[in-house]
Amino acid sequence: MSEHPTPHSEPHEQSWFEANTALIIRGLVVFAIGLLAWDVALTVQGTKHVHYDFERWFGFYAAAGFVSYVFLVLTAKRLRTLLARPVDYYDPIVEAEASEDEHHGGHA
Amino acid sequence: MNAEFFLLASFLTPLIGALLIWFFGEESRTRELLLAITSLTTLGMVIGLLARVYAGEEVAIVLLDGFLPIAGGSIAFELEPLGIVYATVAAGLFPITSMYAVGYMNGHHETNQRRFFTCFSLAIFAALGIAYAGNLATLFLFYEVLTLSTYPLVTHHQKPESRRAGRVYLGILLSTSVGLFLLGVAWTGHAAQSLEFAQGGILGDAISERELPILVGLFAYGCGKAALMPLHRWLPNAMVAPTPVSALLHAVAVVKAGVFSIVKIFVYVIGIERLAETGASEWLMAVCGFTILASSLIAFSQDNLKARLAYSTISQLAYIVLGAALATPEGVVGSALHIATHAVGKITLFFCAGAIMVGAHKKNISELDGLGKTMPITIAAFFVGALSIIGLPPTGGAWSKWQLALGAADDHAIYVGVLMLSSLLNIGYLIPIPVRAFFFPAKDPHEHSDHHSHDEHHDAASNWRIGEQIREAPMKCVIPLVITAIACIVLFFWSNPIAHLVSPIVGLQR
Amino acid sequence: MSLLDHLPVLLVIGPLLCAPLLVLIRIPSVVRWLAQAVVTATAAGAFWLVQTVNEPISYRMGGWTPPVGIEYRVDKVAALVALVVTSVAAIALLIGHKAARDTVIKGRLHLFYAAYLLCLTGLLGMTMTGDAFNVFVFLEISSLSTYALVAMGRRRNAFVAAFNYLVLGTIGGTFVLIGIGLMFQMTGTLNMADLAERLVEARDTRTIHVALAFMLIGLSVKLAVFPLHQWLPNAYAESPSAVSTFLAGSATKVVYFQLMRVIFTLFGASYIFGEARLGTLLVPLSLLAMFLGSAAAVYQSSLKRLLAYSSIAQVGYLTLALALGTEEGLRAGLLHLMAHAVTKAGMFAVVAIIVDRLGTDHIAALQGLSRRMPITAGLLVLGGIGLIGVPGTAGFVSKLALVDAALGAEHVFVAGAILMSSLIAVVYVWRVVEVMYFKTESEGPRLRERPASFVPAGIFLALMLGMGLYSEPAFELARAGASQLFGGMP
Amino acid sequence: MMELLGSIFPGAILIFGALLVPFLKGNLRNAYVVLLPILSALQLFAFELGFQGGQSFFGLELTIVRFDALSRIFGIVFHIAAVLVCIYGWHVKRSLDHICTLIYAGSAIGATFAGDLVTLFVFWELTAVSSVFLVWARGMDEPARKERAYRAGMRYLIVQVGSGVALLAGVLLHFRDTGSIAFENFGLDASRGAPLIFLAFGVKAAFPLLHNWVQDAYPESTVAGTVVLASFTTKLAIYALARGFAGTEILIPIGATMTVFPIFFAVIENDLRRVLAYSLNNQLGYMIVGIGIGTELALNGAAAHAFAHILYKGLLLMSMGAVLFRTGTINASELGGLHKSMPLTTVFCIIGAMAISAVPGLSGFVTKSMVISAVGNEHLTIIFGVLLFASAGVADHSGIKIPFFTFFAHDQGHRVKEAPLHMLIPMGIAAALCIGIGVYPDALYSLLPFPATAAEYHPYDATHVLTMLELLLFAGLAFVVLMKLGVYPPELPRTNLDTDWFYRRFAKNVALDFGHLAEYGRASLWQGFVRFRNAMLRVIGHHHQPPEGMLGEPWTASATTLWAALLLGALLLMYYS
Repeated sequence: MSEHPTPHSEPHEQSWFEANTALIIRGLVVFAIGLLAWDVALTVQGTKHVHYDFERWFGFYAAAGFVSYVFLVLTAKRLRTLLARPVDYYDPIVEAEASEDEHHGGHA
Repeated sequence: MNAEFFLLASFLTPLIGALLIWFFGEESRTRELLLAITSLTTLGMVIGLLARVYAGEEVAIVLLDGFLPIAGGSIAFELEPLGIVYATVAAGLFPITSMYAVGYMNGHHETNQRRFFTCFSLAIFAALGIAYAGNLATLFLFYEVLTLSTYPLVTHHQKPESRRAGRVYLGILLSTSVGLFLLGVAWTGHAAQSLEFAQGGILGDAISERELPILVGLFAYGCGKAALMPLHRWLPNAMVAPTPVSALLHAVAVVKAGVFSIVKIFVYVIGIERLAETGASEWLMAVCGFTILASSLIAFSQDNLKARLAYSTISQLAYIVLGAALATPEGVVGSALHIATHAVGKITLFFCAGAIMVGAHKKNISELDGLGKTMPITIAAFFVGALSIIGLPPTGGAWSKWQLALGAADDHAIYVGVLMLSSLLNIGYLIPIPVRAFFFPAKDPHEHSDHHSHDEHHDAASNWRIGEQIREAPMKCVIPLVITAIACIVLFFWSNPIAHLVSPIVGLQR
Repeated sequence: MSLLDHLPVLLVIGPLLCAPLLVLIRIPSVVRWLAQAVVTATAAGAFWLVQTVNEPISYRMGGWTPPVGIEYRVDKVAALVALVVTSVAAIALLIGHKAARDTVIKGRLHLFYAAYLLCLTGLLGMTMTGDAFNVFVFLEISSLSTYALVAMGRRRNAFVAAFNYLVLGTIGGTFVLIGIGLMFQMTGTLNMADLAERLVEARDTRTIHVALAFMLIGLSVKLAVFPLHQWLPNAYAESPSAVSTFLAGSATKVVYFQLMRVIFTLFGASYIFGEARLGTLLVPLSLLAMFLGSAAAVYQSSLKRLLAYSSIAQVGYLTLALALGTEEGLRAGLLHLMAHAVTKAGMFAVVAIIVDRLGTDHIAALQGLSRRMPITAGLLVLGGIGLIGVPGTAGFVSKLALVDAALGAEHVFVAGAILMSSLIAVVYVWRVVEVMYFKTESEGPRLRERPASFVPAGIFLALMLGMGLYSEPAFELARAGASQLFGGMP
Repeated sequence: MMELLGSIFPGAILIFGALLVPFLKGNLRNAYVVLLPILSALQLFAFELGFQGGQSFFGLELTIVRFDALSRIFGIVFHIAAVLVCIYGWHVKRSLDHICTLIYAGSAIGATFAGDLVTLFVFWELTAVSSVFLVWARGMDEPARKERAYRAGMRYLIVQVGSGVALLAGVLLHFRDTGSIAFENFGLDASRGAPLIFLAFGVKAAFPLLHNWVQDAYPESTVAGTVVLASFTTKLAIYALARGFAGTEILIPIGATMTVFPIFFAVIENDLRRVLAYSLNNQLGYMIVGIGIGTELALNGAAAHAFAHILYKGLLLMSMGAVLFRTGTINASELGGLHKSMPLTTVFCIIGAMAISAVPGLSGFVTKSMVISAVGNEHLTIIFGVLLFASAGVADHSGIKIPFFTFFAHDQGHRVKEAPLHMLIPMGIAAALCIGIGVYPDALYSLLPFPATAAEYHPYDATHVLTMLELLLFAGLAFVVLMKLGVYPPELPRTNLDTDWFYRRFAKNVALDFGHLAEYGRASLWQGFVRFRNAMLRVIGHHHQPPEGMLGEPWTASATTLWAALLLGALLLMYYS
C-alpha cells in the first residue's frame, strides 16, 4: 500500500457531474419517456417477439424494473435489522485490527 | 552372489554396523563414517533385493528350525512384495535420517552419541528383520528387538520426563506384544499347526467365525506400535526423544513395523478373503475410523509441534490398519502404499520440526511466526510434507488415500467419508503451521501493532524473496528434508510401481 | 547288576553317608571340597541317569520285592527332576562357602555343609523313591535340614523365618502323612505302583477322598501354592544366599514332582480332573498366585523378597500347567520347572554377589549399580529378562508352551492371563532396572567384581539362555517325561 | 514446435513455468509472467477439436487432454483472464503471488481439459491449494489484517479441499459402481458417486447455502489476488456442471435461487469487493439455470455468459482493486467522488457495470439473453419472473451501487493518482472485449459448444433491446427516486450475517461445548482410575519399609494354617457332595 489517501480539509472543487445532477436526472427522464414512446409504437404494431403474453403489455418491463428495484432495496433495508452486526462480530482477535481499520478510515 | 546372501547381508549389515559403532565409535568422525558406510551399504543391498522381487524372484531361508516350542516356530526369512516395500522405505530413509541425525545431534550438542547411533543402527536391523520375516515367530521376535533397541533412543536425554516417557513406551509396547500379540501367535500356531506366511492365509477355517474377531483384536492391539486408540499414549510420550529418533521411530521403523505387521498378518495369516466373508474386522474398522478422527481432533489442541505431529501419526497409522481391516485387495494395496507415502511425508515434517529446533530453537507452533523468512526452505518442505499427509496432489499421499478409499468404496462407503473428513481435519491442524510461519511477521515484544509505520508495511511486503536474511539449520539437516520433500512429490508420479508390486499378493492382476 | 542299576540309590546314599563324615572331619577347607565333590558327583550321576533312562528303572532295596520291600523307581521325569535338583545344588554350593563363612557362626561351618547334604538327600530321596511312606520320610529329612539352613541366615529374623517355616512345614508334612496313612489303611500297601492299582477300586470311598484332600493340601503347603505360601518369602529372604539359591531351584520342584505323581501316577488324570474336579480349585488358585504373587513382588523393598514373591507367581504357572490336566500341560509344567529352576537360581546367585559386596539386598541400595558393578547389574537384568519371559530365554519357551497347552485345553482366556501376568513381571523387574540404571543421585564408588563370583550365576543364566535359544533338547526331555507320566500306570 | 506443445497438457506451461519465477526480477519477471499465459494460449492451437490424449496410470485409463468445443471456450477465456491478471499484478514484488497465480490458472486450465474424473480431481485440488496463498498474502501487504486474512484463507482452503474430497469420494464410488472414470454427462442417477460429484461441483459453484466462501474469502485477498480468484474457481465449477450435469433439472431452481438471494446482501454490504462477490453468485445463477435447462441454446447461453462474465467481473474487480490500491479502503462508507482523480478507472468501471447489467451493446446483454430466451422457450414462467427480478437487482448493486458510491456520491476527499498503467492496461483490454462482444457477438457465438444453434440466435431484436432498456432505466429511476426521498439505505460499516454464521459462530461454540464436555469426562475417568488404583494399592502393598498392604506384608503362621484348614475343608466339602 504505497499510495495512501491524503485528506483535504478545504472545500472540494465540484466536478461537472456534481454541478449538473439535476440535468442528468432530467436527461434520464427524457430518455425514459422516449423508451415508453417506442414501447407504445411496438405495442400498437403488435410486433413484439416474446415468450409470454404478459410481456406484450405496454410498459411491463418498465414497471417490472421499477417495482422490483424498490422492493429489493426496501426489503434489503429491513433485512439489515436482522443481519447487521458490528464489524468485529466474529473473532475477538479481529477486534483490534478492525478498530485499527476504522481508525485508518477515520482520518482518511 | 545369490539372493539369499543379499537378504541376510542386507539386514545383518546394520547389526554389524551397530557393533562397529559401539566398539570403534568413540570418536565422532569414525562414527559418522561407519554410519555412512553402513547405511549406504544397507540401502544398496535392499535396492538390489527390490529389483529381484520386482523381477518376480522368490527367496526364502530357514535358519533355526524349532526355535519356538510351537508348531512352525522356526527363524525364517522370506522376500515378498509387502516386506520389500517396508524394507525399502526403512533402508531408503536410513542414510537420509543418519545424515540428518548427525547434523542434528552435533547442532544440538547431544551427548552419548555412540550409544545413540548404535541403537539407531540396531533399530534398522530390527525393522529389516520384521520386513523379511518369513513366519509369525520371526516377526514377533524382531518386533520385540525393535522395541528394546529403540528404548534407549526414547530415553536418550535421561531426564525424569524421558524416563517417564520411556516407561510408558516400554510398558505399552511390551505389554501389548506379550499379552496380546504373542497370544495371537500361539493361538494361530495351535489352530493352524503352522506359522508360515502364505498367500491367502494359513488359518483357513481353523478358527471359528465367532472367535475370529477376537484373534483379529489380539493382532491389531497386540501390534501396539500401530497406536490404535486407546493404546496410543506411548507415541506422543515418546516425543521427548531427540527429533531424529522421532523421525525414525514415528515415521519409519517403529510405527510402520506395527501397521506393517498387522497388514502382513491379515494378508498372509488370516487371509483377507476369510476376513471379508466373516466380517471379523468390522469392529476394527470402526476403531480405526474413531482413531482417525479423534486423534486429528486432539492434534488441534497441541501447541508443541512434535506432539501435534505425533497425533497426526496416530491418525495416519489408523488409515493403514483400516486398509487392512477393510479386507479388500484395493485396501491392502492402499495400506502398502500408505506405508511408503506416509513415511516420506511424515519424516519430512519431523525433519522440519527438528531443523526448526536446531536452527531457531523453537518447538511450539505459536512461536513460529515469521520463520518463513529466515528458514524458507524448511517451511516450504513442511508445506509439501503436509500436503502429502493431507493427501493432496501433487504428492504421493493423494494416491495412497485414493487406493484406501477405493478399498472402502464397495461395502463400507462410510469409511470413504471418514477418510475425506480426515483430510479436512488434517488441513486444519497442519496447514496453519507453515502459513503462520510464512505470512505472519515475527513476533517482537516491543512492537505493538498500532505502531506499524507505512515503511514497515513496505518492508513486510517486499521481504519475501529467496536469499534475504536466511538462517537455516545446518546443511546436514536441510539436505535430508529437501530430499524427502522432493520424494513426496516424486511418489505422486511414481507410486505406480509400488501398487504393481503389491497387487499380486491380494489377487489383483496388473 | 551294573552300576547304572545301582545309580538311583547311590545318588541318595552318597550325600547321606557323606553328611556325618563332614561332621566328623570339621576342617572347613576339606569339608568344603568334599561336599562340593559329592554334590558334583551326584549331579554327574543324575546327568547320566537322564541320558540312559528310557523305561522306568526299578530298584529293590535290599533285594526285597515290592510291595513288601521298598522300591526305588526312576522314570524319565524323576531323572529329570533329580538332574535339576543336583545341578542346582552343585552350582549353588559354589557360592555356598563364601556365603556360609560370612553368615554361619565360626566353628560350625561343617554343620552347614552337613545340613546341605542332608537336604539334598531328602530331595533326591523323595524323587527316587517308589514308596509312599518313604516320600514322607525324605520330605521330613529335607524339611528339617532346610529349617536348620534357613536359621543360619545372618539376621535375627532368620530364626523367626525358620520357625514359621517349621510350623507350616510340619503341618504340611503331617497332612501328607495323614493322607498316606489313610491310603495304607484302605489298600494295605505303601508301594506307589501297587497303590495305584488298588486305588482304582478303592478311590470312590470317602476315606480315600479324605486321604486325597490331605495329600493335596499338604503338598500344596510345601509347594507354597497361593494362599498357603506365606512361609516362602521369609524363608528365602532370610536364609544364606547359597541356601536361597539352592531352595529356589530345587525344593518346590521336588514337591511339584510329588504332586504330579499323586495326580498322574496314583490316581490318574482322568480321575483327578474328572470326578475329583481338582481343576475347579487349582485353576483359580493358580491364576490368583500368578497375579497376586507378581503384584506383591512389585511392592517389595528387598530384592530377595521380590524374587521370593516372584517364585510364588511361578508356582502358580506350575500348578496351572498341572491343572490343565492334559499331556501338553504336563509337558509345559516340566519345561517351566526346568526354566524356572535355572532362572530363579541364577537370579539368587546374582543377589548373592550383591549381598556379598553391598551387605544388603535392599532395592534402594542398588542405586547406580550399573556403574558400580556393571557386570553384576547386567546379569541381574539378564535374569529379570528371563523371569519376564522375553524371547530367547528359557522363560519364554516354557511360557509359550504353557500358553500353547492352555489353548489346547480350550482355555483362551487362561492363555491370555498367563501372558498378562508375565507383564507384571515386567513391572517388578523394571523397578530394579530403573534403580540400577537411572537413579544415580546417591551413587557409591565403583566396586571390584571378582570373576570367580560370577561362575554360579553365569552357569545358571547361560543355561537359561541356552534353553531359550535352543529349546529342542529340553523340549524333547519334557515331551518324553510327560508322555511317560501321563500314561498313568508305568 | 506445435508438436511439442501438443504433447503436454494445457496448463502445464503455466504450472511448470511458474517454478522459474523466483529466479527472475523486475521487468524481466513481469514480461515472463505475461509471456507464459500467452505461450500457453498458443498451445491451444496445437490441438484439434475432438482430440483426446492420455495414458494409463495406476490401473486407470486417464484422459488427460480432451479438446472439444465446451472445453475450448473455457480454456480460451481462462487464458485471456490469465494474461489480464498477470499484467494487473505487476506491482507485486513477491514471487509467491506470481507463482500461485500461474499455478492456479494453469491448474484451472488443466482441469478444463481433463477428460476423466481422476485428472479432474488432481487439478481440482491443485486450484484449491495454489489459490489460497493469494488470500493469505493479504497479511503480508497489511500486517494488521494478517489474522483476518489467515482465518479467511483457512476457511477458504477447507471449503475448497472439502469440495475436492467430496469429488474424490464421488469419483471413487462412481468408479466402483460403473467401472468408468470418464468425465461425461452422467446426471445424478448414474451411481452412488454422482450426487457427491454434484455436491463437489456445487460447492465450487457456490450453490445457495454453500456459497459463503466466495464472499468470505475473495474480499479478504490482495488487490490482485481477488481478481485472480474470481476468474477461475467458480467458472471451472460451471464448466464441470455443464459437462457432467447438463439438463439436471434440480439445477434450475438452484440457479434461480442463486440469482435472487445474493442481491439482497449486496444491497446492504459495505465492502464493495464483497458486493461484487455477491454479484458473482448472482451471475453464476444464470449460468446454472442454463445448465439445468440443458437445451443447446441454454448451454450455449451458460458458456457464453461465463465467458462474458469472467471479463466484466474481472473488469469490475480490477477497478475496485485499483481504488483499494490507491485509497487504501474499499468500504463504500468511506468512498466517493473518485471520478475526479481516477477518471479512466471510472470509465472502465462504468463499462463493466453496464456490461454486467446487460445494457444492449455490451457483452452481458448478448449472453444473458440467451439464457433467458432458453428459459422462455421452456415456458418456465416462475423462473422467468425470478430472473427478471434478479436482472433489476443486478442493475442496483453492480450497475449503480458500485460506480455511484465509489466514483460519485458524496466526495470523501480522496485525492489520489489515477490507477497505475499496468492496471489500466488490463482494464482497458477487458473493457474493449466487453464492448467488442456486445457489438460483434458472432465471434463469441462461433466458439460456443453448439455453434449452429448459436448462429441462429439474434440478440439484437427491437423488442429485446427495448425491454431491456426499459427494465434498466426504470430501475435507475427508482434509484433516483429513493435517493431523493432519502429512503435508500445508507452505507454503514457492518458485518452482515450469512451462512458463515453457522460455522464461525454456532459450530464453533458447539465444538467448544463438546470440548469442555470431553475434558470433563476425561478428568472424571482419570480421577476414577486414580481412586481405583489407590484402593488396589491398599490391598496389594506399598513401597514402604516394611511393605504395607494385605499381600505385601508377611502373614503369620496361624493365618496360613487357617487358610490350609479352609482349603482342606473346601476340598472335603467338594468330595463329600
